[in-house]
Amino acid sequence: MARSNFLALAILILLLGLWEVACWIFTIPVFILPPPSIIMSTAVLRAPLILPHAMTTGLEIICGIVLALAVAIPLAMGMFAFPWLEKALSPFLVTSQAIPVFALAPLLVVWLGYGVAGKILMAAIIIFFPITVSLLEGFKGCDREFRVLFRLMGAGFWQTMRLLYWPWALPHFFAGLRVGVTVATIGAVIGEWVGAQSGLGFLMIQANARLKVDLVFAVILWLSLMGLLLWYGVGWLEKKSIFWRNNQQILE
Amino acid sequence: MARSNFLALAILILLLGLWEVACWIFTIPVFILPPPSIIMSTAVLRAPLILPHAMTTGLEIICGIVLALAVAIPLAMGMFAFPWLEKALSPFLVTSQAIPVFALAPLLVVWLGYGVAGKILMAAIIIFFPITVSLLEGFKGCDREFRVLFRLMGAGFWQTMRLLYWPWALPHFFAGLRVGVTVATIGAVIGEWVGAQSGLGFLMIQANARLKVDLVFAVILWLSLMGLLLWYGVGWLEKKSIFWRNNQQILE
Amino acid sequence: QKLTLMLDWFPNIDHLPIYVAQEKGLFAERGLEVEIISPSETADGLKLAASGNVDMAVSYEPQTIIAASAGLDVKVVGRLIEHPLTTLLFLKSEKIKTPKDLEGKKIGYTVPGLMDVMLKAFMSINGVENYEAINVGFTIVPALVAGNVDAVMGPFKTYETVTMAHQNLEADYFELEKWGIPDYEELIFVCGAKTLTEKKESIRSFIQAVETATAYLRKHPEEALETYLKALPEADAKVETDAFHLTLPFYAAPGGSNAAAWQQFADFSLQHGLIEKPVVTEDLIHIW
Amino acid sequence: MLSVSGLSKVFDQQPVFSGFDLTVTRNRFAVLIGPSGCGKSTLFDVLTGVTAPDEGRILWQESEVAHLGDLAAYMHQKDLLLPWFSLLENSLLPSRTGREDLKQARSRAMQLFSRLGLSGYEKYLPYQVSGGMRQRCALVRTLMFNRDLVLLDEPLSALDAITRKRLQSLLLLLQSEFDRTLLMITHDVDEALLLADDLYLLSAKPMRIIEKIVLHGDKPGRLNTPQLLAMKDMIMKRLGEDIDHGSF
Amino acid sequence: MLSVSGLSKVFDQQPVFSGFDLTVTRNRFAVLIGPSGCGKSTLFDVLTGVTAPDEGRILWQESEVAHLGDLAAYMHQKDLLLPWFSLLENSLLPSRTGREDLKQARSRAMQLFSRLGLSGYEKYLPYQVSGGMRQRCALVRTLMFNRDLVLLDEPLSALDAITRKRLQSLLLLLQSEFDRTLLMITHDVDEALLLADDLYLLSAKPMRIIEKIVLHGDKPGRLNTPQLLAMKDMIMKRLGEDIDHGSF
Ligand SMILES: Nc1ncnc2c1ncn2[C@@H]1O[C@H](COP(=O)(O)OP(=O)(O)OP(=O)(O)O)[C@@H](O)[C@H]1O
Ligand SMILES: Nc1ncnc2c1ncn2[C@@H]1O[C@H](COP(=O)(O)OP(=O)(O)OP(=O)(O)O)[C@@H](O)[C@H]1O
Ligand SMILES: O=C([O-])O
Ligand SMILES: [Mg+2]
Ligand SMILES: [Mg+2]
Repeated sequence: MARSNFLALAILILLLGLWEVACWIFTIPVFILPPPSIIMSTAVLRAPLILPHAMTTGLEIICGIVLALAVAIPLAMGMFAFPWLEKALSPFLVTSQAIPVFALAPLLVVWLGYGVAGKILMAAIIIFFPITVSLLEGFKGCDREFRVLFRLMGAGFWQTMRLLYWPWALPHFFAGLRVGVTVATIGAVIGEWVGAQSGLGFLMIQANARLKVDLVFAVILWLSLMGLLLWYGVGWLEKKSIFWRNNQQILE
Repeated sequence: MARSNFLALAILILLLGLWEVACWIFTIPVFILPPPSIIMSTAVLRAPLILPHAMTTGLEIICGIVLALAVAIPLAMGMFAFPWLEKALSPFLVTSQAIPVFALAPLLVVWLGYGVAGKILMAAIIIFFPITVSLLEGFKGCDREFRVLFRLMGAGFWQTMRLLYWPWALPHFFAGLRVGVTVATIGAVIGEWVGAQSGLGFLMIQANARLKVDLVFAVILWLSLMGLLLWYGVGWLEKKSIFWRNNQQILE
Repeated sequence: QKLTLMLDWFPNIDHLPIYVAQEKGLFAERGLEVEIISPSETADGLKLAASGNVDMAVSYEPQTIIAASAGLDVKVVGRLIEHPLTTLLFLKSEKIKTPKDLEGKKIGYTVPGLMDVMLKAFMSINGVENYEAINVGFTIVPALVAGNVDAVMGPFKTYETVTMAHQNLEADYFELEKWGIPDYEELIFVCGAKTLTEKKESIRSFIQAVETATAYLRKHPEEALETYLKALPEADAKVETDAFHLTLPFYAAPGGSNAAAWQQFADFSLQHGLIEKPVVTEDLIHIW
Repeated sequence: MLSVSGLSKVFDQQPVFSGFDLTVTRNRFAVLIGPSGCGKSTLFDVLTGVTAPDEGRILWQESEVAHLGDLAAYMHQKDLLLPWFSLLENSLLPSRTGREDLKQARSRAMQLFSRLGLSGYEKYLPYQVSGGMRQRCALVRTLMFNRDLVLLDEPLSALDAITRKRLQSLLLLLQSEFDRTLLMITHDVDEALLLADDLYLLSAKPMRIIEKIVLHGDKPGRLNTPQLLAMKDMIMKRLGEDIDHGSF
Repeated sequence: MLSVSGLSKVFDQQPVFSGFDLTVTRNRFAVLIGPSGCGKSTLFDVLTGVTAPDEGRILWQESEVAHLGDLAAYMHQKDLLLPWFSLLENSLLPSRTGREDLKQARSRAMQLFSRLGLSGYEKYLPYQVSGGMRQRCALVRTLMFNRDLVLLDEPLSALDAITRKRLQSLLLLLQSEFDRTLLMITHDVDEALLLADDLYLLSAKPMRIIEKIVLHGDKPGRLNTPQLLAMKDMIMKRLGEDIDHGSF
């Protein structure tokens, strides 16, 4: 643990060092790739400017996740309850992934206006697929013997869902959620490119048009940190939720 | 099986019908949402225009997949062999997912020129993450007893990799690949924003800016079909590769 | 000699002289082999030209001034469209006759960082105080039709008007230069300072070829258009034809940019916050 | 109490069993013994309604039922405790799903906990206690079902010799003290001989009853008597013969 | 031939065993019997080098070794056949990893296939044959290791009574005909009594040897003799006593 944290830090410093040195040696222009020192100082110094935009994007992502969950959970349950429904819907789900969402962005703007709704939908579209698929896999992975038991206990579908399938699928669910939240930032950012008044995507385009490339990269840094935060946040939530896996020591 | 195919078809027809009718009833302008009839006729009639672009994009996707595999496979093996490496690298892998790739476009042009290389890299960046993660999960899922066996057979790391871990992880690998190829189209399309001369992404942006929304949707239709083709192609490959799961009937 | 040219956006009718020069062999007869590339983003051309990764780029005067102010070492070497095409565009209606009528309305703009500043300048010059500015990206027409905004800053009077007409929508607009914004050159050619010294002759030949093509298209507009449509099969012939006739008067006449006019726009930019550091346009413009 | 007749089930064109008949009499311990993969668990699936039979009828106290859905209790070789519930919550599951009065059920469960030596462990999660304690908790849950018939699918085969022996006595307690009827699957001949009143020898797939043996004698102690040892050899031989027709 | 001394292993601050000593003598069948979770598999992990011991030494023919990495063969209750290889390929794995002459190994494997009644199934994939055939193939592979010592971790506990009985005879064949030394884990007392020369009773965690019993008599047949039956009762009692200190 300590060793790997140390290594991660070492790799990080090495990469940043190489990048910094490369910028100076090859005199890579700042407007193509600013050195990390400049990016970081911009990210810190311009925090008062960036923070409100980050809050907008953060809000969009959180709402996107909630919306995605609101769709993914009933969908996965439905497809689990009716295998023919799964077979019937899976081509549509796959197709929904192959559609480049940014192409729908202008449409969403027309339907939902320039508020946060369109961005939330964008993030949700990107997240819901991995969640649905992994939740369904989780449900399906439940051992047959447990199903027999619940059958004989006379448990109904909803009861079995709540007491058995859902906790059973939790580890899968979190795996899907973890993948989902990482790319959710991209969904929100694409949404913001299409039309927005605030948000990190908006700030990024604005900075780019003004050729303030250091600010563009500072925003990317913030976005990456938000992605990491979400990743580890979900990991933390997973650990708390699946409490029965925490300490596997056995009382003998 | 027949029932679910029938249902999928029914749902498809119903959705398309609703869409078509809605377009006429609400007189939705074609440049906002063209009815499916127009999209399909455009997709067919303009095939001579679309096809060369589709071939470019298809080539980029295929090469992107190959590149992603070339990175993901050694990476997953390395992280499997050295768990501290996994812990050390995972923050970087996660970050790589949260970065909006478009910001890197000028950088890619500087490094790789404006040929297909940049687009391939874009597609690869998007695909390699799910493949790496699921391959690693596959390796780690190998039962302890098999490891003891290989240990006692005096098998080295590479031999164990080849004879045990790799075939063991194949189902996971294909699951990751299937997720990867679906989003690869998005990767290539985003890549085509990087100074492209051709490709479906290029065609789509042009058509969009020219308010030829029917062509935009026709291109999306082509992209979706390519995504579906890849999805089912990988499924087919999976079935062929994991031949020992094909027919589970047992000789008694 | 090979030259790479990055456009400001996807190929469109504004670039017709370049395509005519390419297809009619005007580059080739000067010993040039020109590769034309689309960018992912309008600022890409300036960055890549300044760093020498493309030889030349098509850009806008306002964005070039921003780049110069940001310290990018670029030179303006020629002109493509010599007056603004950018407008504040809206659906034709009795209600909007003068900019004053935009009081209290929702106004969209296309490029944050550029068009939002232009909008602000336009409104303050014309004494409009209350309005809401919204970034609509390039979803201009749908935003207008759906009523999300009442007008949009950024569309071209030669292009969006035509696409709208083809959708049976009648557009009206305010031309910026007629409402207090200094005249500027919509599309120009830039290259990196280093590229200019290294490839001076080729770049001069390129500019000459484009000027020759412009002269040709004035004489033979129909043939020029046909040449362009052949080079870009994905273009919609009917729309492009109408757009071409509207754009025809704006293709740049031979001769370089006017440093004094540029300086006027640069000063305007500084005054309205488009740039933060002053720009001396004499150093920016290369006179052949 | 329970009888099935003419039961058939086909998987992939191969019949697992066809025309299968079986009768279980009230308050007796019926044991099914047969080779691996012969179709024992499939029979239970059909009985419990997890899968539908292709043919045949299930009779419960003279009247036909679709399956034993809420008529029988179930115990398996895996303890099937839900890891996210405490031992007590696990034991109360049948009462929850059966919408019984939980307060009353809880006090009954507590009594069983103390009866089976689990007092003080009610709040523990399954991973915190030993395998033997888990199986005892599963037994409590089986009793909490409050059903006359108990289906047991190799309930003890994962346990070590000692724990197994103790739980065998508890199974007998189910029958004698709690007045249950039991239908158990096993492939351990010793266990079958020790516990059964009615012992059914099953053939390899397609499964049918080769022989029904009725056993007598004092249960915990009878195993090492010469009669039982002789019977064991006979059963091994009979089962072996049948398997020899297959490919072993 | 093999002896370990002072072996310790700690998991999560709890010792699985500490100061554990054991000696296995050439060409004898040593059996370890103990309750579930006492640390038997962990001992094998340490012996095979899957995990490093915290303390202690492993001696192989008088000289210290880090582990038995390439000195012993291994057989498990799961057949551990790789599903992507045919039976023959599976049996040839030790020869492949040991870089032996494959041609020669193949002819040896074919002989063993026919010796164990697997002729004609060489090209079948594991899923295409029965569980008994798979375990026999695993046995062929164990013999193909060409190693004097064979470690067996509950090799038969998943099989039904008949198959189990047949494979028990094959294990004895390993010892008598193929001249192997065997160290087997089981928790089935009958099996231990049937097969062992040296029988070690183990305590619950932390694991130690409660008693070593040396057994005599004709192996396949001795089980039902009064001495053995008495011994079985004694063993059950001894193991039971020990477990009673824990929470059963
Ligand atoms: N869902 C299924 N699809 C196809 N075949 C199946 C299915 N379930 C079981 N079978 C087959 O039916 C047969 C009987 O299986 P079953 O699990 O009932 O055996 P069993 O007697 O319980 O074996 P064991 O003693 O190993 O538990 C097996 O040959 C198995 O291959
Ligand atoms: N990797 C591990 N981390 C922590 N504890 C472990 C680990 N592996 C095993 N243990 C603990 O060590 C003890 C011994 O486990 P082991 O698998 O050796 O038992 P066993 O005697 O083989 O049991 P069984 O008869 O059930 O196979 C158990 O209590 C187990 O909880
Ligand atoms: O560039 C525009 O056409 O708005
Ligand atoms: Mg079974
Ligand atoms: Mg073990």
